Amino acid sequence: MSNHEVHEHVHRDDEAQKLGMWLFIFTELLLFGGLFLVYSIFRAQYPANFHESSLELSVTLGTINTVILLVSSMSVALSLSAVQKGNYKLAKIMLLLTVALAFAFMVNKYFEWGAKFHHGLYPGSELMQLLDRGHHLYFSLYFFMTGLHALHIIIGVILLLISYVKIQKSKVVADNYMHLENAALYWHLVDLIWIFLFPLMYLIS
Amino acid sequence: MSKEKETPKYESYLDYQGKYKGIWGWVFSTDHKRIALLYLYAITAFFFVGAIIGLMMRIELSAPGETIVKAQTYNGLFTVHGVIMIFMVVIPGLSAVFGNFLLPLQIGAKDVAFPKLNRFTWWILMVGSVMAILTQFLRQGPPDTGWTFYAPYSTTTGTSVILATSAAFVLGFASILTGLNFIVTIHRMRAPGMKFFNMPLFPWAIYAASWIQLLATPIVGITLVMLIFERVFGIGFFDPQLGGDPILFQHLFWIYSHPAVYIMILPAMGVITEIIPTFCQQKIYGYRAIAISSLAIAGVGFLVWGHHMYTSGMSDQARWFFSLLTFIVAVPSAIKVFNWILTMYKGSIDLKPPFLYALFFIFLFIIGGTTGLILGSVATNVQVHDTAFVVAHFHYIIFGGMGFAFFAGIHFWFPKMYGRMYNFKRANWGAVLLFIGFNLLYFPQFIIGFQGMPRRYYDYLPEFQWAQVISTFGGFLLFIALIIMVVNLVLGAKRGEIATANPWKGSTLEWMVPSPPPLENFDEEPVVKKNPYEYD
Amino acid sequence: MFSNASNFVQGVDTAFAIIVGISLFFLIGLTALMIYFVIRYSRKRHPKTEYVKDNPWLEATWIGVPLIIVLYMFYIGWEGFLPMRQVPEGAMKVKAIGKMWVYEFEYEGNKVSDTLVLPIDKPVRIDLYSPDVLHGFSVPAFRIKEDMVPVKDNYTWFKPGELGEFDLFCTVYCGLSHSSMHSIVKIVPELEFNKWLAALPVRKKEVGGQGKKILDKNGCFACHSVDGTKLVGPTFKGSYGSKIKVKTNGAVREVIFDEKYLEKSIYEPDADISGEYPQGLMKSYKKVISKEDLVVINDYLKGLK
Amino acid sequence: MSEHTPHITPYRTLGIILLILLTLTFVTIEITSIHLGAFTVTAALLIAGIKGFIVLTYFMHLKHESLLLKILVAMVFVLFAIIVLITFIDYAFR
Ligand code: HEA
Ligand code: HEA
Ligand code: HEC
Ligand code: CUA
Ligand SMILES: [Cu+2]
Repeated sequence: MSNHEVHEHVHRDDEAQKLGMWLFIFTELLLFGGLFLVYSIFRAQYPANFHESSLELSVTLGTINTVILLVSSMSVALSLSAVQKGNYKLAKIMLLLTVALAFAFMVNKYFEWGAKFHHGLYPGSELMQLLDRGHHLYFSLYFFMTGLHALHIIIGVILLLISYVKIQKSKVVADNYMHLENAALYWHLVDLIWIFLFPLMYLIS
Repeated sequence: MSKEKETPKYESYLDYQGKYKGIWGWVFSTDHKRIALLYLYAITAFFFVGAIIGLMMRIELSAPGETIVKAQTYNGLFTVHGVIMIFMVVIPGLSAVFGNFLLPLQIGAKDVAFPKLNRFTWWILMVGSVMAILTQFLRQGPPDTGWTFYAPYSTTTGTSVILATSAAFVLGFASILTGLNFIVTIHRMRAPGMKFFNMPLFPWAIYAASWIQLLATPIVGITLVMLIFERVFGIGFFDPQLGGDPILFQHLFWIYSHPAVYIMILPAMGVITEIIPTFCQQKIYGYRAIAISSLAIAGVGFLVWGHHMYTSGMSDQARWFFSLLTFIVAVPSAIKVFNWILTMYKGSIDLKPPFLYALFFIFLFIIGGTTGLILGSVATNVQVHDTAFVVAHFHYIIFGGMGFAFFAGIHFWFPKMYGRMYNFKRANWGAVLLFIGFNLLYFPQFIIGFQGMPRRYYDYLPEFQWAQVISTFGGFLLFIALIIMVVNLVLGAKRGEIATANPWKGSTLEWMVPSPPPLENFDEEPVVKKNPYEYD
Repeated sequence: MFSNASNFVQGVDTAFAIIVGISLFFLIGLTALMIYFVIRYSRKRHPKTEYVKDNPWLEATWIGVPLIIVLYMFYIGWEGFLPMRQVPEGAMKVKAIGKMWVYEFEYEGNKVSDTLVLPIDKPVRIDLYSPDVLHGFSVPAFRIKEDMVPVKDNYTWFKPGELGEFDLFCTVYCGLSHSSMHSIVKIVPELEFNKWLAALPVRKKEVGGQGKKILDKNGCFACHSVDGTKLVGPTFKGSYGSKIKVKTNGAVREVIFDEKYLEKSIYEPDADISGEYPQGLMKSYKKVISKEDLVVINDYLKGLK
Repeated sequence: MSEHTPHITPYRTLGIILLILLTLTFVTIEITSIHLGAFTVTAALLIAGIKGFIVLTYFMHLKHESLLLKILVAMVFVLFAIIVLITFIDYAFR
């Protein structure tokens, strides 16, 4: 475009890139923060209903997904370390593993949601309208929060795949890996949010 | 000024010919200065649209009953007026225009940290704005909820609320990215030797405002998405008929929208803080106090949102708590006002148009701010909440504050932006007329507000008419004044005198480069050794 | 000095006067100082700047003094407000219902009036209800204002101190006729009040039975009458079974008011616009009125001949 | 222009962290399945907090970042906590 672009390469500032990513993560945290606020307020108002509703969720499925996300979080971190050490092969394997795990997470989620839909529980369904306030709110929040989280998984996967291509093309290398680092940070964010979602949705009873 | 001055030898950012020609050279530019001007033109256009709608409301209100539009139309008008003015004019306004233009110049950087993101942000703003304006033309009719989108009315009305809230969401995204860009720029790209505490005060203000943009906007974003889902899927977050809680919506909305008012005013204060020392040729009084008070306003400003909800049925504990914090957030603003005025002491004051605007700003800001105190006190709020008094308060502080600061800033940096000068006499006339028109327009609203005239009223009792008529008259005066101002500026940009690099004898870095600045701002990276605001 | 319209006027107006007074002091003082500086130190008179050093004490003063002032403002504001939340024992009770876009006042014994008539000098507690959206209950002369929130029970109270009629406004935006949601508070001597209350008819036993109840609960009667008068929307009287002209996507056609049309009118009011009414006025009640209720409403409307 | 040489987290550390996180996950599940009343919520949130802290510190290598970034992250969480607390001032006293 202009000769600006040329200069951008001269002035590569990794710290700026990273700071930018962190700031973006802050906004994501507060985005979910708004939802956690709503959750806590409704939970405080209808503790019993929330308790009963949460029994409807399968702790097993939730646990499996938690484990999947934790492992995937480690695998991106491994991938980053591998790139820093120049081991691109391992880095790529680890990235693919992460993506595969993300896929497994989504499949799991699909079955979980699918079961709910099957029972007629989905936003706007007849059954939902019949529930009383606490139950209704619980399931609304459940679908909304896990849905938004799933959306972030998809975005994260896209970022990771881009990183993969960049490693392939040697655009992400041992002394220039900001893209992977930022994608990994984003992925950890997804994990971080799930760490709070899991007990709040599945366990607290 | 000097006639013998030739066309500059360097290639300024205005003349630069890149890969793209004509308008595309602007739209695809990543140069912060060009993007700033893009924002300026877009926002001026939006302001024009919003202002015309404002005038239409004024005409409608000049007599009780139906005057020019139907009730439903009126309800759509004030909603769209609010949405345009808040989300498309004042929130991006100062920070995107002057922040983009000046932040890199003032801290001695070549550009912002992420120039491509910066360009992208402008596009997002345009997409959001197009969406907002489209709401006018949909089959369902313009949204009629007020810019606050209070549930459950907003979840049930038949009008195009979904598109309007989506637009606000997209615009919020632009706001977040601008803030992010500026924070990184300030942290990473200051010229060598420039510490935080010898940055000029405008970047300080931008810095504080950027943090609010970054941290508060996501919350309103998610709230609006919840509202959309509530409408589409019948999820009941806010509609009591579905089990939700309408007061929770108000909490979430104001958690963002109160801090948002400081997004508007902080950069405005920053502009004034640059103008006053320059025209007094006096060191700014209490540099540190002003810098830190910006952060204090941003910080405490996060915690006072409840003052919009005193009568909503909040718990009594929350009412006094929010009232107390509201009063505390007024103190840092007061500090700034005192420091500005003391800066004039023993200076050598040159009453040029930017300074005149700055003086008007201080006067109007004090009125707006102190009426904010009346609103912040619970007892008096009960009397004036949701009346014309509130309308007067925020027009005084937004239009009188941020608007006048914008005009001051335009007149101040105009020679830097365009390399030319406007006509001072016309500018002064414009300013004075603007000031008179403004006060005629909004002051009567305080009085009828206290007497109980509610806001968002299409129709009203005849006893309030006298004030409405004065207001409408003031509105037209204001309109004329703004035309004078704009014409003067446009003429100046086209064929004003060529301006020198430093027409006002400013001391910050932007005045050290030629006017208009060259493409890459500084030929060599400036090294900063002294504090800003040292005049000699 | 202050009016005695209600027992809160004094508290609120005192706070108001004090805050305005302090504000005016600062406004005038600072403006005068500003103008003085501009004249005294104008470049003509004072061509050379004398640098002024920061004075930490001065700065501390103008952090400290405003802080004290605002804390004081907070205090009087709270003082003036607190009594508004402390309803005296034995206050008379009235239930105020605000719905799109009328007020209704329910007195003990199921008596309903559309103006609020109250005896002077007797504290009254107003319980605030809304069946649809947010409304405001505001009597400026009494210095009271509280929102009417669906589901949540808000209240306000006051003790009227002056005879006369006072305006009651809806202050929270509630849709099309927000600005005409207005009523009168009439303060009368106690004797007269008792007479008035005795003459007030008891709310008629639900003639329409269940169907009418549903319509009433959802605030339909704000726009639709059952006696033939034209309110915001068309009347229900005699319309069932008749032919009506509707606009569908801009094209005018005739339909018969039957079960299907009823359902469509309630679930998608914007699909078929009746007569010359503008669209977007009536909201969709899809989430609110169930299919079972529709049948009941249908039977009720059928009977309205 | 990196200020400091980047820190490379060893593979082994990452593995250990994962083990700790998994253990904590199962601890939460155990704790919440026995009935502890109000304490359950506290315990679950506390453990989630610890897990979050570990993820931030090691996976997101905040440990080796500048003090500024650490402060900023902490600030965001504190801000959020304050907002929640203040909102509850309303709801708790209704
Ligand atoms: C730029 C925007 C802006 C700014 C900066 C402010 C600043 C302030 N606002 Fe305003 N406000 C709005 C925009 C803004 N406001 C808008 C848009 C609304 C309406 C929203 C809607 O409902 O649509 C609103 C509504 C609003 C309300 C709710 C009204 C209601 O609906 O009931 C309240 C209540 O407390 C309030 C208070 C304040 C206070 C205390 C300040 C303070 O920050 C002001 C501080 C400034 C000063 C105090 C003046 C300077 C000081 C001196 C000259 C010294 C003397 C002073 C002392 C001794 C302290 N504002
Ligand atoms: C930036 C904020 C901003 C600005 C500038 C204005 C400007 C104006 N506003 Fe508005 N207003 C709001 C923000 C703003 N408003 C908000 C948030 C609300 C609340 C909405 C709600 O209730 O939901 C509101 C509500 C509101 C109401 C209350 C409606 C009601 O409650 O019933 C009224 C009524 O008179 C009004 C009138 C006006 C008028 C006459 C102007 C005029 O001052 C405009 C006059 C200006 C001109 C005529 C200028 C012509 C322009 C040019 C020539 C272009 C030049 C431009 C540049 C060089 C930059 N506004
Ligand atoms: C905001 C005012 C308003 C409210 C409240 C309202 N309506 Fe309506 N209604 C209208 C208007 C205006 C029309 C005509 C325009 C149209 O057809 O959409 C209408 C049309 C109708 C019609 C079609 C009548 C005809 O003659 O064509 C029916 C049936 C109806 N409404 C039922 C209801 C019911 C049942 C409720 C309450 C649950 C209700 N309305 C509440 C404004 C309202
Ligand atoms: Cu009812 Cu406004
Ligand atoms: Cu506010």
